[in-house]
Amino acid sequence: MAQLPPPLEIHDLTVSYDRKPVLYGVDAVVEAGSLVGVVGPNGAGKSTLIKTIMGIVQPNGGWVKIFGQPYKKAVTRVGYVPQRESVDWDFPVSVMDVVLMGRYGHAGLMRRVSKRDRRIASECLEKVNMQPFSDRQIGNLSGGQQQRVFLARALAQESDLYLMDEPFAGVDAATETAIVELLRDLKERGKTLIVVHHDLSSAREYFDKLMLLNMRLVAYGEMEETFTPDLLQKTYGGRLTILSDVAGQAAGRSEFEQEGTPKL
Amino acid sequence: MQLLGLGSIFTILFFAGCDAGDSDGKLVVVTTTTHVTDMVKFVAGDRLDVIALMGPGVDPHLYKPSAGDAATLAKADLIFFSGLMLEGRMADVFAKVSRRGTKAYAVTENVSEKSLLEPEEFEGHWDPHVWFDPAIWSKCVDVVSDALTENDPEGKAGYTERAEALKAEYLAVTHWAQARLSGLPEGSRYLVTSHDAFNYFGRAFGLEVLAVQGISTATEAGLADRVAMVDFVKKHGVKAIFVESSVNPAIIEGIAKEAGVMIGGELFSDAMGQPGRLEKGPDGEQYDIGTWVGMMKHNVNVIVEGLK
Amino acid sequence: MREEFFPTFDSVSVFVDPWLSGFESTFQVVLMGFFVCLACGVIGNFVVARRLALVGDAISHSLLPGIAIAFVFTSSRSLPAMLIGAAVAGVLTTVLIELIHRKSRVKPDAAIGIVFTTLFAVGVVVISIWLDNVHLDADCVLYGEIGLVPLRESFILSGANLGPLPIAIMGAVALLDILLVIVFYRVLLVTSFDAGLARSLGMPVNTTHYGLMIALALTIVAAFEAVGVVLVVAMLIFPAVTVGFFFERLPALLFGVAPLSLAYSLGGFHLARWLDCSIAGAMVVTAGALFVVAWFFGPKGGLIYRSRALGFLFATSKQKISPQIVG
Amino acid sequence: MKVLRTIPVFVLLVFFAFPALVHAARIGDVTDTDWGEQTFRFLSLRDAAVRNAVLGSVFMGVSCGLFGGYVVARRLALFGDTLSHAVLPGVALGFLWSRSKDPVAIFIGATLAGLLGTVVVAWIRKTTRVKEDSALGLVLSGFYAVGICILTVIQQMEFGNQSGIDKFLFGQAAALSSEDVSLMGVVAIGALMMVTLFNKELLVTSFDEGFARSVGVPVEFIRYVLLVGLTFAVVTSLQAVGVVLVSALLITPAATAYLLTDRMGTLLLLSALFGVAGGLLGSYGSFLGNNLPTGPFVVLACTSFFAIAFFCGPKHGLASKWLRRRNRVRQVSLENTMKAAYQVLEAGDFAKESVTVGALAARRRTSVTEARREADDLVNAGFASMLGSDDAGPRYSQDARLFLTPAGWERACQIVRNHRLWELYLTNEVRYAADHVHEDAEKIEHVLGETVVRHLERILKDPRRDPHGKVIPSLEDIERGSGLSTNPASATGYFQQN
Repeated sequence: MAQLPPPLEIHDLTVSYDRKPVLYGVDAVVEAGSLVGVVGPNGAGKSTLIKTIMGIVQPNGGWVKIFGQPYKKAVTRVGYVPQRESVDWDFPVSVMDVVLMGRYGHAGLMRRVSKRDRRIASECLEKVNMQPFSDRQIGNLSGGQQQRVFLARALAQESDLYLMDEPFAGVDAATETAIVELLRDLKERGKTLIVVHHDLSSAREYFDKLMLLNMRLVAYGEMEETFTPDLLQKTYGGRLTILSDVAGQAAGRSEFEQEGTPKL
Repeated sequence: MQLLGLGSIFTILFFAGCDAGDSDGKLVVVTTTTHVTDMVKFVAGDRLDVIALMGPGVDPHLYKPSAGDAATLAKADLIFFSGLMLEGRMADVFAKVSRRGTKAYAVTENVSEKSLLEPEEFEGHWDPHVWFDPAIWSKCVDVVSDALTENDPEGKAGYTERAEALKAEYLAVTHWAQARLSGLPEGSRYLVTSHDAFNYFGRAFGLEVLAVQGISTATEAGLADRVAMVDFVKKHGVKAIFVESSVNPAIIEGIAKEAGVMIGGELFSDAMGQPGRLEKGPDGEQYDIGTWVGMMKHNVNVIVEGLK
Repeated sequence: MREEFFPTFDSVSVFVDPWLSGFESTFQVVLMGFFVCLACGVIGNFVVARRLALVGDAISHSLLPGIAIAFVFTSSRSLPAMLIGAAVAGVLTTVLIELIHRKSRVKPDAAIGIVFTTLFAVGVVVISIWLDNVHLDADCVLYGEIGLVPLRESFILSGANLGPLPIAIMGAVALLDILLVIVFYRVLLVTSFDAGLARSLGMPVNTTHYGLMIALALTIVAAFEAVGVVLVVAMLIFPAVTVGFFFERLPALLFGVAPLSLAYSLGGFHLARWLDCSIAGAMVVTAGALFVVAWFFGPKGGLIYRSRALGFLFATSKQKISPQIVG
Repeated sequence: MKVLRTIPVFVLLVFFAFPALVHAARIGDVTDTDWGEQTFRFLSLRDAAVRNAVLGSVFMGVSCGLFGGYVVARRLALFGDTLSHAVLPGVALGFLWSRSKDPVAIFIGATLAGLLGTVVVAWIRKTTRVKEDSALGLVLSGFYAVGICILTVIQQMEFGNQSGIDKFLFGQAAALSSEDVSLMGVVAIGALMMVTLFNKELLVTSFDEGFARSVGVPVEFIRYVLLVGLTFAVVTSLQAVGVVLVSALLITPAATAYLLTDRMGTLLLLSALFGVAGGLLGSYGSFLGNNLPTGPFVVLACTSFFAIAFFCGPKHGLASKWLRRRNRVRQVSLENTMKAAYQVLEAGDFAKESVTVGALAARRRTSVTEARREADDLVNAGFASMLGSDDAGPRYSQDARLFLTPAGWERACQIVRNHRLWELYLTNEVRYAADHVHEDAEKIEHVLGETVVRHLERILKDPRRDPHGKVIPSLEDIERGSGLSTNPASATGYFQQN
């Protein structure tokens, strides 16, 4: 019996901006139903990895396959949560409009949004507790609420593979908990999630698997195998002096995000 | 070299006072508009080289000097320009020209203010389109010949002679034009154009001039003006209206269509045609539309043919 | 009369003759070009950073009511009156733009559009109603021409002729802009790139904004008077953008403007000599050519450096991730 | 308030425009017009010029309004202005090619140059980090300079008829011909089709390009559909109505709509509406008198809509914002006075039912005059009644007695309750020191909603006392006041705590 192709397969992926390599020879296969955290120092290529998977950035070498197909063919099976700063929040759209955008991949081009699409969108808003805000202009929301809207949009895509770029950045504690619950829930339903995360200390609680990235793929695997002082040291290089502490206990704040090369 | 030890920037600035100048000693004469060029070239004859900045068909409002023009101006000995702000900022610069060895003359500088048209509200801002009035334009010839004589006394006889000849020719054209235009019936002496360049022409030859827009190129026509013009044309039975070479003809075309009259043809307003190109008038006479005489004949013929 | 569009290229007549047989005027034109590029370029860095790149073009339209109203008051087309009118209208334009985009959600570019179209319309209406018999528009009463600079009135200081006055004025304007930038460097830097931070540091954000806009308006109007529109509008944008392909930090950007200005001025002059066309136009064309060179070969974000493969044709705007200027 | 100047200027113009000034030969100077007659004539659509202007306004309003919505939202507002300069080399080359002012050659040249400019803008945006406005500026000035260079070359060549070519392409609103109008109609229909066909795609690409790509929207294709459509719309409008009017119609109606709505659909609709209305109003205005240029009048009509929205828009208008802020300030001040009254009563163990203005002033730490003013405000708002002198001077006010009405009592209890609940929440749950919580509670007491208060009660398990040991007024306390007569002279001591 032919095995189902994995949700995400990356082979020898190399990307560079301005002749500076950002990702180099990344190889990975993500199995269905994984909840993967992508961590690494600033400028390690985390966002670039997501963008390359989605074909927004063209790789210089290597390839990406999604459910055994190139991205263009698997578009409807991928949900995307971009970084919050990537859009103009003054844009004249309501919360509902944004969530409905998640249905566009299904509605097909040139077709109108159906009643069913609306119902699904409003259910997704319900799931992130944003139903009461559905008529608000998106600029009138707090950072956490904006992030929830993006999540609801991704939910509305009803995808099998979710790519999330820093969904926890700049959100309040309540939203953070809500997002984690949502991630778990999606995983339970057999979805695959790849989440770029900047806070090493919470990564251990939130994810099952970890992808340690610093231009090259340092390690990828189950949390116990990857969340080791050794590998973290390798990922973050010499920048982290109190590394063993961080690895030892998942709590506490890490300050290394302040350091590092300017973000690309 | 007239340098004193001032700031270093200024030192370099004026390091050069010593242009080589023209070796053959001939005066370099530069002219601006086509009308002035035509006049100066005729008066100067073969004695001097006259370099024109604006070629045929170049609108003085919109002219921009090229690098070559700038170089020409830099070595000019005499500059003749039209004046009365026709050349805009450039006239302003010429009027104040202060470089050693360059003299600038506005050909209209001796025209008496009384003979000039000026708006009632604003004194001293005369209508610059004086070349359409042969009487005024003849006076400008004297400015040219006097200026040339002053700078090249040896050529005096020739300049005076050619200036007189030119004035005679202007007079002849004036008589011819008056005769042509007097053939028009009294009730149809209306010259309708897009912008207000023909006031002197109207005054000199007894035509009522009406334009949709004012003199300034910054104005725009209004809807009411357009409709009023259509009414006017219909009411007075104007047979033809005219477009100008330097203005977008759309509005005149629209008015002609609505009023059911024809477009009489294109008139030369701020620039003349290409020198050497001959045109045949209805009476079989040939004239060069690159000269003032030819330009006047062209305009008069177009107007008379349209309105009669 | 000219027949061919591209004259034959003769390096002696293009490069050598202007300096041998007309050194003074050549030098003055090139120097004027340099000063204008420098003044506009220095201030243009901030204009580009604040997304107001088209403010120069906006002012070129919106000063019409200024000169019209100045004429109504003075009944004169003399340069000082026109300059004052234009300067007032220029400052009004920039202040209105700031006001609209700060007091409402309208973005700066739309604010520019609203302000300049409105002011221009006011100007046309004023002229159409009251001044239609006077030949009055910015082209004929205000805009200068770089080729005529050597003929302009002299600047005479204690008896010594120091060359054309406009050069001295433009030099002073350039110097003043540079001084302003040096003195207020920190404030300008922080307010341009992070107004929130500036406020928290207790910097006078509003004053700086309006001050910069006023300096901008005055520089632009002075430059219009000296060399006309084409060069000024372009020089507010080209140096800043071109330098951005080589440097990413503000001081470097500011220093990069000087050599570029020299290149534009010299290159443009000789290009104009060859093609025998407008000098200001040729300077901008030179700037355009240098921009294209930087676009391809610039070490910071140039196409060649961007990717070894020809991936750039498929890449997207999402790639330009790093901020224009890392403060 | 220099922004105000645009409006008076407009108003002034409208007022002073009509007494036509006299000089010679302009048609407007030799004809008389009359308001009423002209209005009738405009409405009768008797003149072809008026018909063209009306139809043209409708078509241009629709197409520029629709395109404008996206253009403004995408920060491409100056696209129209850019194209109007960028077409110059095309115009010059069209002239060179045809060797005459052939409208067709010049139009083709202009369109090609416009398209090239558009492509260069898109390219710069795609391959560099140069911002939209700078990209537009580069194309505007670069192309324009090329055009100027070609023109200076042309002016030396032997054509004899090149005068005015740089203005030749640009029409004016009053010169609209029926051909122009039909062309505009085609463009308007095209714009309508584009918006209905690609509604979703345009919305999602404009808002979030990365996401659009991720759901498989052909982002590049949509971008070019928009830009090419826009180019065509701008170039056709340019030759019909001129530079400035095109720029204004593209920006101002859309920006006006942007101030009034938060939804793209409504924005497009409003924008088209404002465009049409501005066109009609401007044409009508310029028809009323002589020498009133049509295009600029349309621009000014659009701007006056914008100014109205800018100042009086219900949501984002300056005046509305100011009013809202003032109401807020007033409400907070009323609430603070009521709270002070409550606290005075509380300090007297609720033995009395009235508060003297003097006591209020002491509590609020203000002058008696100020306290009297605040008390009067309360009375005017119906939250209290006053017994005592009508003379507002401090000497008389000192002893004037203030009675809270049931509504005032209820509100006072609520405010105090909010304040104390919040203090308790901060100390018990967030673990602030008890002496640090007052400031915070001072602000939040005015904005805590019903649901939050219920939530706090649940978390804090219906507390009775705040961290400072004071009683938190309960629902019963509030009800205690509701059955009262408002007669200040009646019983005593009914607020007494048991």
